Amino acid sequence: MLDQGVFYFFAALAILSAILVVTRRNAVQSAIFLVTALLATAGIFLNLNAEFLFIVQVILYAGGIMVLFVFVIMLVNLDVALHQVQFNRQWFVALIVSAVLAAQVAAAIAVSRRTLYTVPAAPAESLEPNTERVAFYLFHNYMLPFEIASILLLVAMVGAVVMAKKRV
Amino acid sequence: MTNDSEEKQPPRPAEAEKSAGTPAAPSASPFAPGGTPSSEAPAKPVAPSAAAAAIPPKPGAPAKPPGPPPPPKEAPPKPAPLDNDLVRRYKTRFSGAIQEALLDRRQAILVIAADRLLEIARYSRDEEDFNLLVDLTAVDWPKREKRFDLVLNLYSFPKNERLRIKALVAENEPVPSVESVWPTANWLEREAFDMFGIVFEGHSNLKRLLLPEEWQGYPLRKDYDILQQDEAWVRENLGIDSGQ
Amino acid sequence: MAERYKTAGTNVETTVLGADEIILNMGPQHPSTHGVLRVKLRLDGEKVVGSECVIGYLHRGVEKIAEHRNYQQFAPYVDRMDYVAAVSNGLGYCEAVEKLLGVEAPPRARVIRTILTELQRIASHLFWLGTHALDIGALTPLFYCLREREEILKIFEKYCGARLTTHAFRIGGMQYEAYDELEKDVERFCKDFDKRVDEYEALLTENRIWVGRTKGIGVLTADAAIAMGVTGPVLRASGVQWDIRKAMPYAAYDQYEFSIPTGKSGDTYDRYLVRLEEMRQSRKICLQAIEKIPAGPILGKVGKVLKPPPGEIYHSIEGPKGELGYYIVSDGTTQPYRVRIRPPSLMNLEALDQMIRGHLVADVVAVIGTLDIVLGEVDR
Amino acid sequence: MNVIMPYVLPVLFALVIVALLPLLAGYIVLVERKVMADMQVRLGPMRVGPHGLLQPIADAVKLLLKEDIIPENADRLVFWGAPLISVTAAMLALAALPIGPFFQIADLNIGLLFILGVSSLGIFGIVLGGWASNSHYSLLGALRSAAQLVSYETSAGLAIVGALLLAGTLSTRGIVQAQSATGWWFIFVAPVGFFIYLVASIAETNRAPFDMPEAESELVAGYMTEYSGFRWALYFLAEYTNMIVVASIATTLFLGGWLRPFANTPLFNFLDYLPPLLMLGVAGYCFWRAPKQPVAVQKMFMVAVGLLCIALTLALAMPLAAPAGSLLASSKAGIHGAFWFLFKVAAYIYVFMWLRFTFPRYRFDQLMRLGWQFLVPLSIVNVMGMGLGLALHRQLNWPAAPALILGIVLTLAAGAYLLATGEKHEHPRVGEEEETSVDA
Repeated sequence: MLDQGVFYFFAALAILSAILVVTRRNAVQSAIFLVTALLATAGIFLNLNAEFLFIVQVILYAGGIMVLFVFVIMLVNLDVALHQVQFNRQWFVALIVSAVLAAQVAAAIAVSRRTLYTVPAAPAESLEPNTERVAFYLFHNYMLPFEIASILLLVAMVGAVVMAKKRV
Repeated sequence: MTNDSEEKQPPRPAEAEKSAGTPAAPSASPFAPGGTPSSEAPAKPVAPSAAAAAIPPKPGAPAKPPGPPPPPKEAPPKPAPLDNDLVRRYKTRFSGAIQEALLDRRQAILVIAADRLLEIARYSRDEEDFNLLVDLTAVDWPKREKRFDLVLNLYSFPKNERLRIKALVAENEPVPSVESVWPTANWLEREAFDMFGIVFEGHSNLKRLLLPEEWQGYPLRKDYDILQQDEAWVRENLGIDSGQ
Repeated sequence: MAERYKTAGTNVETTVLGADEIILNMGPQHPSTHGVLRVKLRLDGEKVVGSECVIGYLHRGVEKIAEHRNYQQFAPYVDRMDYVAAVSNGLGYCEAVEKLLGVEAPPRARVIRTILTELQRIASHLFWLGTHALDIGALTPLFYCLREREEILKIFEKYCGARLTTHAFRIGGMQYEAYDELEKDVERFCKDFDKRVDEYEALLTENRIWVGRTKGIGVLTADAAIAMGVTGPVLRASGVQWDIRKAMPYAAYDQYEFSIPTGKSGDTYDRYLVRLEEMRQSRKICLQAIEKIPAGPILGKVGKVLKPPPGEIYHSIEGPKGELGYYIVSDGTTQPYRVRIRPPSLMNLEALDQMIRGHLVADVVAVIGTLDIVLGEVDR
Repeated sequence: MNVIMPYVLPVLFALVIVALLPLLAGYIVLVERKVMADMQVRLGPMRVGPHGLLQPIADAVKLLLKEDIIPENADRLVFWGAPLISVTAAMLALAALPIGPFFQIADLNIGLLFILGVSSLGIFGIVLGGWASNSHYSLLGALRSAAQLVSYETSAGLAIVGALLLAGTLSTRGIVQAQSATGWWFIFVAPVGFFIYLVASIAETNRAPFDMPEAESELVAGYMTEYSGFRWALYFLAEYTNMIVVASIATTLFLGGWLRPFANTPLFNFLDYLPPLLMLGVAGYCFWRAPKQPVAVQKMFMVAVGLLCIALTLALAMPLAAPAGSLLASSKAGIHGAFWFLFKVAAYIYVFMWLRFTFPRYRFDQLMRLGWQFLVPLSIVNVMGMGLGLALHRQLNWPAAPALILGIVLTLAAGAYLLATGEKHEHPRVGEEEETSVDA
């Protein structure tokens, strides 16, 4: 009961903020609502007892990436961007893409309908701390993909540094 | 010092203000304690010119308006013509430009033609080692034909002596800027412009230094009156005729 | 956004980031411009690419005032220029007028003048050290410095009743006889003072942060310093061993033994060390001077009405900030025809632009501090 | 009813914290001013209340009554909200901190990560506040602050990892229990980690010598320049709350949390009597000074403070005196734990103050260089050193002491190397910069 209430609250918050992100003209305000949307998602994670995911969402997305976003937005000249032609002329394309996406999600739900509702939810108290689970899977079962992803990120980072440097 | 200045002056070198300590000397030995009250006790003769003080003081150098008769004390300090090696060197180099060489209270003064100021300045720095422009200022003598004295106080580190160069400048007569010789003249000339309205030719940024840009008049001129400005302000801002 | 920033009193030329320059206005109401200095900085990011000083906010027309006062009346005004070192200002002015008159202060007066002026130099340097350290972020030295400065001000107060704008000297000597315990007070101060300077050094000299903030900052080579007309400790830190107290002794400096500290690289750290050492040397002079204060009159033979014969004089002393010169022209009346004051702070400040180029905004603060300017003197 | 019951105690605790925190922050400011005054041979606030004890109240009233200025061209919404974000983030972080074994709002199994994550959200308050003020000083201050926080969070996080390896859990309570079990506080096992965390936490809370964002001699007041009155007070509250938070983290992680010194050694049990005696001493001093106060109100206030201390003494002493096994005796762990925890937090904050009044301020680039070129590499090496020590101990069954000491020694060697190479690159900046400026 309480769980559901919390879920709907966060879900509504996330959707509302997401809408505001794309409708605000002021980029900084958009960024703020994006942070809100991310935090609301984090709240849903917490509601699902996925504490580790919750905190990763907060630290990485809200605390790390969005700070950089805001940083950059503050530095660029917003007034110029405000008068420029935006991409929202392509609403027709966007509509098609979102319709396709919605159809996909609906199909996925329809296909997995049976399994989705038959698996009983585990009682929250009996779950072992999921931080350990995440670590176990990352460093055990999915070691190789994890390392590949790490190297990919490293390459991206080095590339960014090289590109950002004015003179070598 | 008034009493002994007469007897001490002849043996003293022409450029006054001299001491044994060259700038490079580390902590010089203690000077002779208090026997001679004059500050330039251990003077060393760099350019001795016995003639300097022997010549009777000329009354009233052109730079001075006729003052009241000197007080009845014995031999007050007075400007006197100067002729020593330094002056001779200057005179041979810039024959016509050195209008006068004076010694006033044991300080050497060269009066020069304003239009050759830059040349003389460069020579002073490069050949005579007057590498520090201590000060640049002006004095206003409104009754004179060329109303301003432009005064440059120079100092030479190697020689440890001072020299004052004066150029007589008329109102609205442009003077060559010495900024290229001594960069410090930048602000000093701006200040002279600010206070006296002397225009320096070739100055990189000649605008008022201390007073606001919109200031009217040049305050250190003798005929400047703050009342004009005050009344103008009162008229403009308060709409009445006089503030004073 | 550019438009928004313009209205906020600053001026963004195009954007904030990138190669474009920002104009940052520092002062006249900035906590570390030491009064009412205003510096317009052109910044590339946080790096200074150029600057312009706007001064004159404290201009009181001292030179003009002088032309309407007689010689004695003008003497108190000079105290208001470098209000951190009023005694030195007074000494310069009094000696200049004495030279103009052709009189000289009696030996006793000159020794006492030397003592007070050296104490004033210590006080001025202490104030500089405190505020300079504060600018760089060290809060505590300020209060230690003010504690010692207080001792000096107390001596001034005992001597002439005033602490800051003392008007301690008169033309021809001094008005007041030294009070009985002057020697004792000075000695007591000097006895403690050496340890106190060590204390400041313990806080700063070896401190990594302090060294990092001052070494290599605001470098002024000897040639550049001379070209910019810089004098005083700033010049000496650039390696020029020149001190008017030695080069052209005045007051009673020729009787005492002291050395002229110099720096090597002419950076902020050297200027700091030079001034610290100067305080020690001043203490040494004070100790020598109180050993033997000659007896005799304190006021020379000057009349009540001063009428210097026509002529002119340039006399300068080694003020705490540099060469403090007075160029006085007399027309033979009781009022000076023209008094020109050569303020050391003005010329030292002129070198600021050169010193801060290529540095960061934080260094600007450090360099302004290290120049030891007093706006009262810059603007007069 | 069952749904609500588990929330009652945490909400109560939260209320207590939120209610007390502003007062606490005010008194930390007072203590700071007093400590500063003491180090600077002065007296500090003496006027409001005896020895300035009521100064925080006066300051709070002053701040509340001040005009609330919003700059004309500011982004009003963001300007209004930014301080709230700051203060909320700071306070939220307190939720997972165990102030004593009983007094804790929530014992999350990701406790430490929660604190780090939530407190890192405080950056938004600073950045948005600086941006919304529409002033160069604010913007520069905000940017500096954000860059600084992001940089030092990295090394702080890595420093924490060292201790986490030892504890094997992220739960704050579990960390303290791990220290209780071994009897060794982690500061002795992971000293390098503690040092890194100390430095990084000073930088994270924007305290001197890293108080770049608000370097008052350069940027006036950094991101807070345009703020006034109550909004400004909120930023201030956030700053001091953050101080409490980092001090609490350090206490929990490295200083044994609520544990008494030598908690496992019965020989040192007499230390249990220290807290009540300390309080009694303070009370005695208050009563002794009370008659000497000049004004009647001040006398009364002094007596009140004394009585408060007496009450605390009783609270601390009763569990000791009560017979073993009674309810009162079992509350000893909670009450004394809270005392020791707060005591350690206070000591940690005192170190902050001490450093602030001793050191000059770093320049921004020096601070960044210190962060990225010294602290981050060192903390990475530290993690590796700790890992090596623990691997030797746990996998190869070395005795704990030599294994961990080996790790620490290796870390220190790396640190010395970093320092030595860093020294070489310390001063070439001016020349370099001039070169580039010619290019540009």
